[in-house]
Amino acid sequence: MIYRTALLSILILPNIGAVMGFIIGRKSEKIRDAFNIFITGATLLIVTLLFKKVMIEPIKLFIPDIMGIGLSLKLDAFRYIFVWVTIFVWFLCTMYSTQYLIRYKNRNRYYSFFMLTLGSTVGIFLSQNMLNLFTFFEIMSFTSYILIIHDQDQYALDAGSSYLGMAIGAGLVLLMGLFLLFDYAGTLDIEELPNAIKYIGNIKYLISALIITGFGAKASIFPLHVWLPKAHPAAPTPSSAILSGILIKTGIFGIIITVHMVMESDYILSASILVFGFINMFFGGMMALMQRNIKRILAYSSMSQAGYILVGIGLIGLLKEHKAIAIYATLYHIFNHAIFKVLLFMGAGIIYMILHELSINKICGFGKHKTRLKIVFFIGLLAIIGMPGFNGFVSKTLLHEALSEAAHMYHSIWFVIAEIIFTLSSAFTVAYLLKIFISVFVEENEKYTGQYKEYIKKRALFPMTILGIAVIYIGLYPNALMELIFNASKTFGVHEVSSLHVYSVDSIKTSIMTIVLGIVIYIGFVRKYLLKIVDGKKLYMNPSLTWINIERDIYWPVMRITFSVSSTIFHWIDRAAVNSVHCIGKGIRSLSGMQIKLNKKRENKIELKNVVDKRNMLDWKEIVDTRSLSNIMVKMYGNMSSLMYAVFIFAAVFAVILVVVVVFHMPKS
Amino acid sequence: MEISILFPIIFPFIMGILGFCLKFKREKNRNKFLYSSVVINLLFIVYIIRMDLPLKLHLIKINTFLDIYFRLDKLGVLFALLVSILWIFTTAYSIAYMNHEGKERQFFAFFIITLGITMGIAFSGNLFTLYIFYELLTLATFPLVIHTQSKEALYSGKKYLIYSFGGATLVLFGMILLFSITNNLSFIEHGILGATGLSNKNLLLMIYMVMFIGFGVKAAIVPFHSWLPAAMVAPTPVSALLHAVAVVKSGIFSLVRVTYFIFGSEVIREIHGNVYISVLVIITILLGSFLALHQENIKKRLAYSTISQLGYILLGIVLLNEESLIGGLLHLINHAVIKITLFFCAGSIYFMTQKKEINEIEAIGKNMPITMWCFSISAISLIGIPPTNAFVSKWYLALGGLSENKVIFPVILLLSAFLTAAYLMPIIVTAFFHTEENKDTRNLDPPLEMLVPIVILTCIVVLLGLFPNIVLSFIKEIVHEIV
Amino acid sequence: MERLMTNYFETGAMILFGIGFVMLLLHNNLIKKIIGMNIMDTSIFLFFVAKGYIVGKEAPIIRQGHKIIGYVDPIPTALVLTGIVVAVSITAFALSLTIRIYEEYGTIELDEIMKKRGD
Amino acid sequence: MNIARNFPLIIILMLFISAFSMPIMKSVRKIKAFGFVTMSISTILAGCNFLYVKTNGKFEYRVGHFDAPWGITFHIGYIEAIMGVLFTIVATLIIWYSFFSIDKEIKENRISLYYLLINILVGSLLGMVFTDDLFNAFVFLEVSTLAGCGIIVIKDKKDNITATFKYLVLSSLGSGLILMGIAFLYPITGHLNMSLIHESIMALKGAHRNILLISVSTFTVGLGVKSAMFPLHVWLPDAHASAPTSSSAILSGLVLKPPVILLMKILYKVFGFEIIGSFAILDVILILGSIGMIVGSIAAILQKEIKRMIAYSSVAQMGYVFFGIGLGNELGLIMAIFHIISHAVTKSTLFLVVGAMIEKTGSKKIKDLKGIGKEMPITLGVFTMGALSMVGIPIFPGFISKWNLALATIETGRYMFVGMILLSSLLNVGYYFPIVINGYFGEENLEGKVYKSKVMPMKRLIPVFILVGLMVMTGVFSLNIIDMIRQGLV
Repeated sequence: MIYRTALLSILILPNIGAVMGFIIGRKSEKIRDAFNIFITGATLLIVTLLFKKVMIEPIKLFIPDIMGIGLSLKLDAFRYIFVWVTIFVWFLCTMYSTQYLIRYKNRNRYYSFFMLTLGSTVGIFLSQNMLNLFTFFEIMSFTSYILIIHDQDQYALDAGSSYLGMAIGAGLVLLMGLFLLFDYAGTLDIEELPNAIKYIGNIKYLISALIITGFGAKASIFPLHVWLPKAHPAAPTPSSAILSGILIKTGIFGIIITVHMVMESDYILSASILVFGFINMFFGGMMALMQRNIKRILAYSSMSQAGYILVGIGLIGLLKEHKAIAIYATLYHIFNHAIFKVLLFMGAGIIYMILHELSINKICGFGKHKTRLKIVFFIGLLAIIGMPGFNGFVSKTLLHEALSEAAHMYHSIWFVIAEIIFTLSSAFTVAYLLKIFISVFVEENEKYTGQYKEYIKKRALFPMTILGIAVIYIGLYPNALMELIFNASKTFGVHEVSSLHVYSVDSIKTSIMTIVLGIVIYIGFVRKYLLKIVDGKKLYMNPSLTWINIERDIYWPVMRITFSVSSTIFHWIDRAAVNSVHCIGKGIRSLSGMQIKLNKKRENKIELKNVVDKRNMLDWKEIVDTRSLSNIMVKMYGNMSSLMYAVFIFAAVFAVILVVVVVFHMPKS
Repeated sequence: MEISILFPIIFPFIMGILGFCLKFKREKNRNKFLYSSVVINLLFIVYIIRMDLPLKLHLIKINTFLDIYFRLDKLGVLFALLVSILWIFTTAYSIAYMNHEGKERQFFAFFIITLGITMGIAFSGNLFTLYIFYELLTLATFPLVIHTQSKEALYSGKKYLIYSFGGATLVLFGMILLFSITNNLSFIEHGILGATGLSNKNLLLMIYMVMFIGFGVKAAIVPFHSWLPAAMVAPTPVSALLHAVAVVKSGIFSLVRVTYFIFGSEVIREIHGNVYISVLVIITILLGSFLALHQENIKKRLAYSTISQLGYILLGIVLLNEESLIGGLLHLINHAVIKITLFFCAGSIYFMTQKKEINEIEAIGKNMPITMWCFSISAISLIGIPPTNAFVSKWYLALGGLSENKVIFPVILLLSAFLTAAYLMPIIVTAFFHTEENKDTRNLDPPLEMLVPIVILTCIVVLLGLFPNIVLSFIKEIVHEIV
Repeated sequence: MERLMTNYFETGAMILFGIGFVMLLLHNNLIKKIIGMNIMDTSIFLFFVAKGYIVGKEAPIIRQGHKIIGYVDPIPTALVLTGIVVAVSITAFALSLTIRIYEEYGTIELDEIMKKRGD
Repeated sequence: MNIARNFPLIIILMLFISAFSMPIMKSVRKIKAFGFVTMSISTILAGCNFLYVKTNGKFEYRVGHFDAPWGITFHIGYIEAIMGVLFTIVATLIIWYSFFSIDKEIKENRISLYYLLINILVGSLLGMVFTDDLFNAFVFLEVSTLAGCGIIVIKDKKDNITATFKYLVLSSLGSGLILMGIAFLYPITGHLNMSLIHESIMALKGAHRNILLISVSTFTVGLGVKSAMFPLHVWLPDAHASAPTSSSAILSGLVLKPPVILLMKILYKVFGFEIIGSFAILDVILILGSIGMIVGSIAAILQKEIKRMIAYSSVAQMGYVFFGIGLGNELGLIMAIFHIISHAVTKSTLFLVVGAMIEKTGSKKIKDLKGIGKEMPITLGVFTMGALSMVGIPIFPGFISKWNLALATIETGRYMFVGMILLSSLLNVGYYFPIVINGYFGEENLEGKVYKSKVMPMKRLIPVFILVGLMVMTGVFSLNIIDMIRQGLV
């Protein structure tokens, strides 16, 4: 019972925090900040305390009647990873926000929605029912929208509408999938679903495609990623950190649930996820390489990292009985990515906080003498590029192993290509982070020497430090999380427990090689092709601006054309009834206004006599009597009703009736 | 006491006329009078519901056809309760709002009478009675529509009249043909046709189409919808009533009656009536949402939105299976609550700031936070985002569509939901996030009489979404009996 | 043709009716119209009376000592008498109206009256 | 109670005799009172007669105790009794109304003549309805025509005279045809009594078919002129629009009706359905009736003067009646008769109300009547009631007749004609409602109008209220009335 209450409380606490925080915030900002940190801290504490229990057995909670089918929550080890990392990151971000947001407006609103987003995100991870999951997913979309457009300038609003459009659209596609799923399965409970859909045939691919599309937009699967590079730079940094670190994971979570829990690791599905994973990985990395805005680089980086996770998800399905390694890799990377990406964003955030500028062309050389910042950022960098000794290395190595396993299993040329893409993408990661790091922290720029120090407060650096420690700790002790992850893999039906041996010579070698390749790319491509010197200044170019932009060149035109075509059609239909009446009216009017020429020769003798001039006479002859049909009709009607014609009518009617009666008379049958 | 079924119908008539004739010394007294009228009417309904169902009363029975016959069944109760509860809110709202528009005496007289007429529609026991009240509804709401009496209002009012009477004429036509076949027009679950009517399928199809379109005029079915956006010139409480409660929902209610109580779903399936209608309905849904995008006037946008939402309900009716009808009836309620809230909010904005266009309301969320919050919640609900109420109804509608094995219906629903988002979200975004510098920060939330209904209705929106089972189980009972 | 020739009363009535009708139709003068109307009425009377007449029979008038074996149907005659009364009264009324029209319009030509009304 | 059998004749005689005693009286008030009293007595007598019929069933009344072939008989069944009550009641109320309005419309020295004519008119109309003798009916028809012309021309304006002249010429043409029809029928049957003619015709067994055909056509056209069957209605708008208010009411409400009843009698009683059914004449009547419904309504929409509009509406409503006759089934015929009743009540109300409006505003134009609802709210309210009935809103009699006509149409399987009925009632909305709407609503319409500034005194409105009450009663008790008509038909 107490565990259930605890479970409910981690769902409800943030929501209470949102409301209370808003009320408190109207009185005092300081108390509110403290309160928010307290709430997130308390939630974190509860979750952490639940660890023991979760390791033994999942906690389940069912509240009937909510939304008709009831609220069904479950916390097992698999979900625990998501939940814990979410709350952990949130806790740190809340702390970070108190510093970051100091000079922003609408702080109160921000915190409320920040907490609401936490509540709904936790809800997503806890939901045991697809419908509940969807509900929280949608709530999260809306609340996070407010975080994204916090700046309320034109750029933020544009990014926001992009995000919202994608979110709602994807949500609806997802909903379509759920409709079909429910229609075929008759239930939406995640545990019951696998049995329920066993025999539904190929429709399950349609269903999964729809659901994955829905979740994929959040997980920024190519080509649904368009909102990502816009939203991240627009949002305040803690929000971007959350977006990148956690919200992407909600999509990932949904995909895992769909592919592995509901569809039981279907081969085709897994393979397609794998393909998308590689596309994401490569495309994200490449785009990140081109960008100049730090946050956008990091956003594309998130996309690329999401690709890694997707690859892991795909591999789980492909590896079948050997899937344990892939599961470890996936879960580990989810965890790690959340941590180091948040770390990197926070670093970028501090720069922005001070300079209100994110383009590396402008902030070049800013961090040269900011040692603490530099170190923390560097830790993040090392983690993401997979430097041995940092957590990124652990998961990447596991992933790579899983990939080799799959290659070993299938012996396909495709896996060679996959291997190349994998290495190349990792090298890209190295290259684009180097691009940031070198230009911001290594290069010299006298503009920034020795100032702005006072801005960096402990409250902002503290979360980063914690994250940095976490990065290194996991990197050094890869087995630290293993208990949790082993437990989690039970959810996937893996029961053998094996410890990890990440640090082998091979793996380190691969890693180093990748890093070297990355450096080569950096030097050979980034510095050579992207860096131009204009007016004695080094400026990075972004060639991708001229490339085909999926959103600008495909989505918008298609939407616009569809929209205008259908609008035209519907406008026409809209006016159809009214217009047809008008049209008939007009027709009648124009018909009645029709000018009929009557070339009457008026034999007016008196006038003739008076006419002396011949020319005049000619003129007079040409007089054409025109009148409109309506006049004629009116006149005719007037004549008709005159006595003369009335008698005519009478005669005519009588004659007609006589004829009709006599002619059409039927002999009695 | 079968006569008691007449109370909620006749009482408002009396009160309406009384209210018109009495000269209240103070406005307060009049308000008390109005409040007590609507509340007592609700009590009447509760009272008759607590008696044994079903209640039957032949008021005037001249022959099988000319028979003023009232009957209480669950469907009628549902509609009556919905209407009379919402009427209380509307009364409170319009008491404050109409200060601003003037000519309250006339307004409230017709306002209260309309309640009685709508009750009559709810409790009608046969098509003829329904038809009478349907015509009366047009007549009683007409003065409300043209309340401002401007040229535009008159034009719209005329449009409203023409469309309504045209529709009623079609209904009459269908009724005559139907009566010639069945010799009976009473509402009976599963329809009155039984096996008798099936010999003449084409004729039956024609009758059904004619009646559907006839009643559909009030339910704003395309292409007979254009009175609805035009009727926007009316004062906001009236628009809210027209759109959310009385008029359009009466059309829908009548359609449920015709479809399930006159024809019966089996017969309609047999004559393929639903196939033809559903095409119209799909166009209705899409057209409403697309054209809403083009409207700059908030109320007009909401009006087009109503068209598409009514399309949902109609879809629920014509799909002819249990789930869809559950969805349809649930959406009847949900849309009523949501739309009335939206209209009230739009009305409050107009009331306080005289702003009607979307681009005028920039940053109004600062000045009217509560109003705009309620607006946002209702708007999100209308899109069909869980956990608000419209999601539940759309869920059932989609399932109903799927169980007909037609994927097109849920797709249409979702497309329309997306468009709904596209036309409602900009309002919210404009109101909250478009900042205008140097804005005054006065609190412009409307007076309590207007604010309280809005807030309560918003709570209902959310609560119905979170705990739909109370209503849902009742609707399921209804549906179970008639499908 | 033969039927026309044998039923010469009826034929005559029809011809008269035609004459009257054409007068009514084609003449602008109100008085002439009324005359046409009278001719028409007369033709109908003729027709009616002819229908009642049986060749070779006497009028049904009972005189002292005169025994009537066959007599003409008296009813049409009686009806026509009534009809004549009606026709006369209508004619009288029409004529008085014509006088009033003349007073008002100064003419009894129909087309001129029409013109005057039209203006 | 047997004395009640004499009432029909007594009514007619009383009305005729009292009429001619009017010119003797000097005082206008006395004349009015006298006219009213005689008409009310007739009403009471007609009522008694109706009750008598209701208890004892229909009866034949031999005028002067001569038996059928020689003497004239009155046939008093349900229909005749109802019509008797209807005509006398409506006439009484119109006379009541005319007390206050007639002084303003005609010269004082004509007033005695006016009431004389009305009494004669009503008497002759009743005679036409009661009588079972074809020639007698013809005579009454002529009397009513003359009297009708009289109450139009009594206003003595240019318009009246020309309108009357047109009416007179056309109806005398019609009378000529009717007389001709009688002339055709008499030689082959040898009777003038309707029932006896019918027997003889049946005895003919198909001989003389052409003569029957021609006589049917002459009757139809002749009576069609008198009751404004489309397209023989051309005299009607002028005549009804130009007449004094009370005359218009009587002309439109009453004078149009007996010829139709006579036509029904001729078609169904004299010829009988077996013969008529094989003729195309019913289809002709049906088509003309339905065209009349539509064209009358359209023409009404196009009118600029309100009285002309209502006059055209009469054309349309008579179209319904002919439509009912033309359907050729029992229900159609019943509804034709019912519509006669409802139209009589409704249209006379409308004319009286409109007359009041014209009197107060001083203009006949529709566009000048905007905002009248503020100035004369009650009057326009009554107008609205009448309009609703015309349009066919349930409860009002107009709805009942349209509904049943439609049912009757379906009975014959002509679905298209149901559409005609509905279209025509929709068109009715098109010309009645703008007046109501512009009268009650519209900012610019109501501008400068003073509330209740032109309101009629209540005593003048009482007859109108009674008429409206009658109208509603007709609607509410429609079933009883229909039942009685059905009994009357058998």
